[in-house]
Amino acid sequence: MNPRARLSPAALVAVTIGAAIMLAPLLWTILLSLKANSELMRDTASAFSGPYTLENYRAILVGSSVTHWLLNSLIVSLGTTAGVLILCSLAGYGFARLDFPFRRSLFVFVLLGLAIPEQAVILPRHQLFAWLHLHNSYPGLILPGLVAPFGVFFMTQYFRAIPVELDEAAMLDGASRFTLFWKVLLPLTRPAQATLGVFTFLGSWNDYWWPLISATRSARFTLTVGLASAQMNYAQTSGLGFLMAQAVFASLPILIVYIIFQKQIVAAMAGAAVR
Amino acid sequence: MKRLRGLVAGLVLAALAGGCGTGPKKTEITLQRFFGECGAVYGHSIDVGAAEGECGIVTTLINRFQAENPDIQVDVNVVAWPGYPQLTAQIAAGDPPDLVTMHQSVISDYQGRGLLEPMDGVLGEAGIGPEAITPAGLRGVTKAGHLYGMAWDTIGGLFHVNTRLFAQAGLIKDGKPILPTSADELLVQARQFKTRTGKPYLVQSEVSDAASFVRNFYGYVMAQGGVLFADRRHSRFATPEGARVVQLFRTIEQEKLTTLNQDTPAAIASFMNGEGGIYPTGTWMIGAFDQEAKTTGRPLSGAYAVFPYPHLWGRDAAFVDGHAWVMPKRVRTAAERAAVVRFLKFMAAHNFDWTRTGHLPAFRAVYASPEFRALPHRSDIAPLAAIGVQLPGYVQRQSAIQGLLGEELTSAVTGTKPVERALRDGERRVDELLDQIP
Amino acid sequence: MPSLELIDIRKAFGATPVLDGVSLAMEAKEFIAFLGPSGSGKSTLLRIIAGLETADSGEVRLEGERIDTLPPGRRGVAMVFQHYALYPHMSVRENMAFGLRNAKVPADEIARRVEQAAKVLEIEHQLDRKPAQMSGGQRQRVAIGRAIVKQPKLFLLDEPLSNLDAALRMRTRIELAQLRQRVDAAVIMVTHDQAEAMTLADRMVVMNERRIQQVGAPMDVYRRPANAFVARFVGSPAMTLAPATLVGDGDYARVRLGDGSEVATRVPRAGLPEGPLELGLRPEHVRVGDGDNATVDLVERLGERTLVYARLADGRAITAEDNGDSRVRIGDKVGLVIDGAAAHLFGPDGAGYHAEEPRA
Amino acid sequence: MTGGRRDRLAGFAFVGPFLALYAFLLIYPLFMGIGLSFHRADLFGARRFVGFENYARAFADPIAWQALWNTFKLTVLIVLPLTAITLALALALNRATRGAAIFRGIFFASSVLSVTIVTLIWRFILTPDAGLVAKIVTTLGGTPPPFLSDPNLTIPALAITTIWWSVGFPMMLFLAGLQQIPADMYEAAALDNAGPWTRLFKITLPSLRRTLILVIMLQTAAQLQLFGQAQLLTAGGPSGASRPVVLLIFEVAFGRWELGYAAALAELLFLLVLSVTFIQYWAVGRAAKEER
Repeated sequence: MNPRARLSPAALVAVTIGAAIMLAPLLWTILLSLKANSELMRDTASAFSGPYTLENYRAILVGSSVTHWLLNSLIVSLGTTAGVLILCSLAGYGFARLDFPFRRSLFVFVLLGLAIPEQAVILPRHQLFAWLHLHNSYPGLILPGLVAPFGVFFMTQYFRAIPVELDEAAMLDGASRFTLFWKVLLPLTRPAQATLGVFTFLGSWNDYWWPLISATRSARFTLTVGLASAQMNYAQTSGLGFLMAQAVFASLPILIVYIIFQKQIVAAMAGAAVR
Repeated sequence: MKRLRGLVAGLVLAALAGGCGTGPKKTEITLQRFFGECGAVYGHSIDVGAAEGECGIVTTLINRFQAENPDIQVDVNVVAWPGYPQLTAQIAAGDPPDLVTMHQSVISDYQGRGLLEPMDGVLGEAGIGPEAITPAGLRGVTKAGHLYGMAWDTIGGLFHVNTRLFAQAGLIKDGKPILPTSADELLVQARQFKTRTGKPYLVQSEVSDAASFVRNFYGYVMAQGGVLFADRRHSRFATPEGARVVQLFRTIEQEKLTTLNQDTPAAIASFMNGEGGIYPTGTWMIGAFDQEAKTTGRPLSGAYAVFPYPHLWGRDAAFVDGHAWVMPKRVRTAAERAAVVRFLKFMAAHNFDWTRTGHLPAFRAVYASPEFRALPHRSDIAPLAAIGVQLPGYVQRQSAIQGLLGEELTSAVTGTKPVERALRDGERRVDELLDQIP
Repeated sequence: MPSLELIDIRKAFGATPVLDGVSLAMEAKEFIAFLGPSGSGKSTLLRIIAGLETADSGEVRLEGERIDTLPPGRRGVAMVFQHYALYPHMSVRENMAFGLRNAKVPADEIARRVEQAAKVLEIEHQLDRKPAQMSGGQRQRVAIGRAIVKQPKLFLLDEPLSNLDAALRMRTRIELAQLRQRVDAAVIMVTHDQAEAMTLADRMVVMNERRIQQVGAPMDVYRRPANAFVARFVGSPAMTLAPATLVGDGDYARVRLGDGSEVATRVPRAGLPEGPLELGLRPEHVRVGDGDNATVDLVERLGERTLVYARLADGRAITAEDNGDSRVRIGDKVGLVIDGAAAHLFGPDGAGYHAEEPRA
Repeated sequence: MTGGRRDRLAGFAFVGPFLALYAFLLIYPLFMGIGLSFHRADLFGARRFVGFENYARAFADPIAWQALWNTFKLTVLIVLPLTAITLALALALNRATRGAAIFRGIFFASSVLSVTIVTLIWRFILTPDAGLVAKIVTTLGGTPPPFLSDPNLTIPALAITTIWWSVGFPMMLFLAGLQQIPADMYEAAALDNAGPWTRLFKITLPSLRRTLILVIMLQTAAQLQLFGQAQLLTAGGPSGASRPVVLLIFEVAFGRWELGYAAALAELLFLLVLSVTFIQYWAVGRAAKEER
């Protein structure tokens, strides 16, 4: 396993086949999205050859809710990510650096949360949010995502790994608690913020269960819920090509972001792995 | 990080602005419907007459209502069929829509739990009296002596027939397809059909579509005089009548006299492409198939006919249901209520447009109108209204029951379970569910 | 006016005491080294002065003002950390300016001070670099610069040389010596390296076991260690201590060692305590000569002199010095000649007794 | 650390916001859920205490057992191949070449898609009348397998879809694990004349043991909670043959309105996931101890 060596021919073939399996579904989806619905209705094999059309994409811009869902997803995912980064950084700093009563027990209390799956709380939470009139609202979609015990654990570990000498230097430099946190330590946690941010964003972007039962009005649908409804409605909708165009359109932003920031995202993922 | 914060703030502002953008004096009502999402085609159209299919017609109808009532802001919430889990979640969240499309068979679920508004009042204000509604429609929406919905149509299973293939199979007499008169005959004709055309007799959607098996089962058990629900807590599926029906479909499946493994879109495409003789599905496909038959150069061109389910046992009977507009219980202002009244009035007045989907009208006046009679195939399916049977009104959770029973019927038909056991399992599961109803 | 005053500082971490009533007064602009092994409490003491730890009792005063109640940033002290503790995400300039900004020093004044410090430390061309792009020595200078710009009344240096390689350490030692001439402040340096302390400090504070063992100018401490611990800790190689018994009489003590040999010291007999004594001999006071009273274990050739680690007949280790061109080899029998006039004696409690100073 | 009293207040100010949300949105609902599971409850507020009835029902319910068995099959069919594939990918792509980087990008790309899009894509790969597989098989003269309706094929179909979706992250974990193996171990092995296979089995795999356990356990916990794929791709069908526990919980709660029973099923699943989590801690801890 010399990392500098080239792949053996057999391995190269295997990896190439694997890559083809990864890409083929995406290409197929794109092909379908470029075909007229009536042609696909008769035989989807028509997607293998022209004529291709952008009609389905035009239709999205004219009369589809996908753009609206996309905006909702962005608001929810960015809101969740920002919230998680803020809350977990604050809490991580607090647990790592400050001394207050019950600190250890509270930290263990938070760690217990790592073992609680969403399933155990989603039904009662649905009732809870009903009492609070939070369903079909952005806070209703964002708040559950903010409870990220893993994020607190992760940030706490990261803050702990920063030498205390830096805090002391800053204190001697006359920095207040907040200056110390904001100007000295927080900038040093940027790699951790990136990792946690990528995870949170993807998690929120791809969340399905909660928005399915909380965002029940199409004005508040996220992409996942909206496309699920479009998918289940497929028999009664404007056709396969249009459906696939919606899928492509909805995936484009995140795929583009992924392609542009691939290095950073991969590094961020690896950052979580090393822990 | 800074850029991210800016972006978030911008988006939140944009969202707030979007939410507050509507004028201050508009009354806002939320409608929730299934029938599909076709904004891409009909997003801005108000030309109801030009629209085709359930989705197109309902979309243009609502667009038109919106255009004619600029003081009302109609928020349309399109849910995936049938949308009940979502409605349930909304009601549980205390945030149900103002008006919802609901199958008449499902009304008692929600009505029985006190989740629906009785609509005698609003319907009265809309000028819709019980006398205006068909008997089937009235039966569907009347619960405990009150109207709990505005009936909108009557729907039922039909045999959609490809006459060209029937001719090829030698199953045409006097220009009309020969339909079986007993279960045995059905099998004989189906085998003949398969031998002559090389294609399956039936096109069926069997995947993710428990409803169609359940419709067939209910209809033919009731035709034999069988009782499906002894009382509100007990189902009766494992009966000789039930077994007979399921066995027939099992045999069809076993002998591959039907298309296999198709979901609804696949089955529709299959029938349109002339890959099978009969597609037993609902009234809602008449419009689309008729359109296809009128287009030249298609497998179905000039080769489409439609009939009620044939008489196989006992008496003529078909399981029918209907759609209705219902009002979930919630606080409404007088203005909202008035908007609802206007919407119902509009929908009632346009009931004819809706029947172009293939559904039978819910209003007597439409039945009698010459324009309805002029619609294609309507005389062929007219008997449906007469022979239609529904489940007793005391049966609650019909949507859930349909899911449970559908699973068992699918198992029996596809052969993963013996017929007897599937029916017994269905009975047990449904009874368990019924037992949980408070 | 005295610079720093420590008054009966006590500190315990939980049940473990780390400082047992430490008091000290510094002269103005004095350079003091806290010297001691790890765990002696010297670092804790430094951190209490800086405000990074809170003493359980006692007072810290700086130029007359009580500072132990103030937050670290307001005490008028600056600290150079052992691992420099530079802010990795800030440039050198920002690192140096950070404390001044927090103190709301005007921007042009900050710029002036930073430039000046950078010039003094010869890092003016690296002001826009990040610490990660610099060598260890350069980082050390930045750390010093960060302290200088604050113009503190007292510099605290925590093991400032321990992270540098040998060559750099020598150079930095010189620079620190020069620096202290330039700055108008007192300096405390914590170190475990007695050579550093002796080179740089005006006075050394030798600490062990939670207490100050001795305070004094380096050579005073070297010549007249207050107790056996100081004797052993200060000076390299360490002073040899051997059990000894008092024999005979006279004005000056005469002792017998384990191997039977006797040493006549210049320590006045009067005032010596009862009980077992130890004889303390610095290597330079034990010369290698003819004879066979010791066996050589190890020979360390330093060039200008040679250190001979030998063993007396009773097995007692003793360190002696020989000329640079010594021919002694491991295993040789040698005769050690002890200069009794320079010998020290230590009582049963460790207290030191020294040869009478020749009166001037 | 310093500051005593000020730190106390600051401490709560920093951890307080998270703790408040955490207690209110996770811990409180957790106990609420446990409470619900002992009631016959519907979604609209009806509550009647019934003790362990819901649990007794669950243990007697063949549908619940079927769902559990499906979940188990799905978990095994996903976790094992996924682990093997991603480990192989990591071994193959742990290189500093540009090609390897591109491949890594490709294999990770599917991970950023949402479950809805993944199922949408795969529906039209697998569906026997319109799917890509069907088109290819038909062209070759075969009959396309009914992936979405044959009770023997639906679970494999869900597994394939999930594996396609999930290869990215475990691959990254393995790659990160490989990066941490010191190069001198390989150099030493090369001096000892160890061949590539010996190096793989004696150095690489043992060094990756913690990552391996981590991947298996994380994936197991995730797949025990599989929901979206089953709901969207097969609707749990045919006849529940591919219905995992979470889908059953969803159907029981929102289709059948039996909130109490759904809560009981959720608690049982919680116990299952919890035990997997603890096995993971135990196994990782043991592996760590042995490494030392």
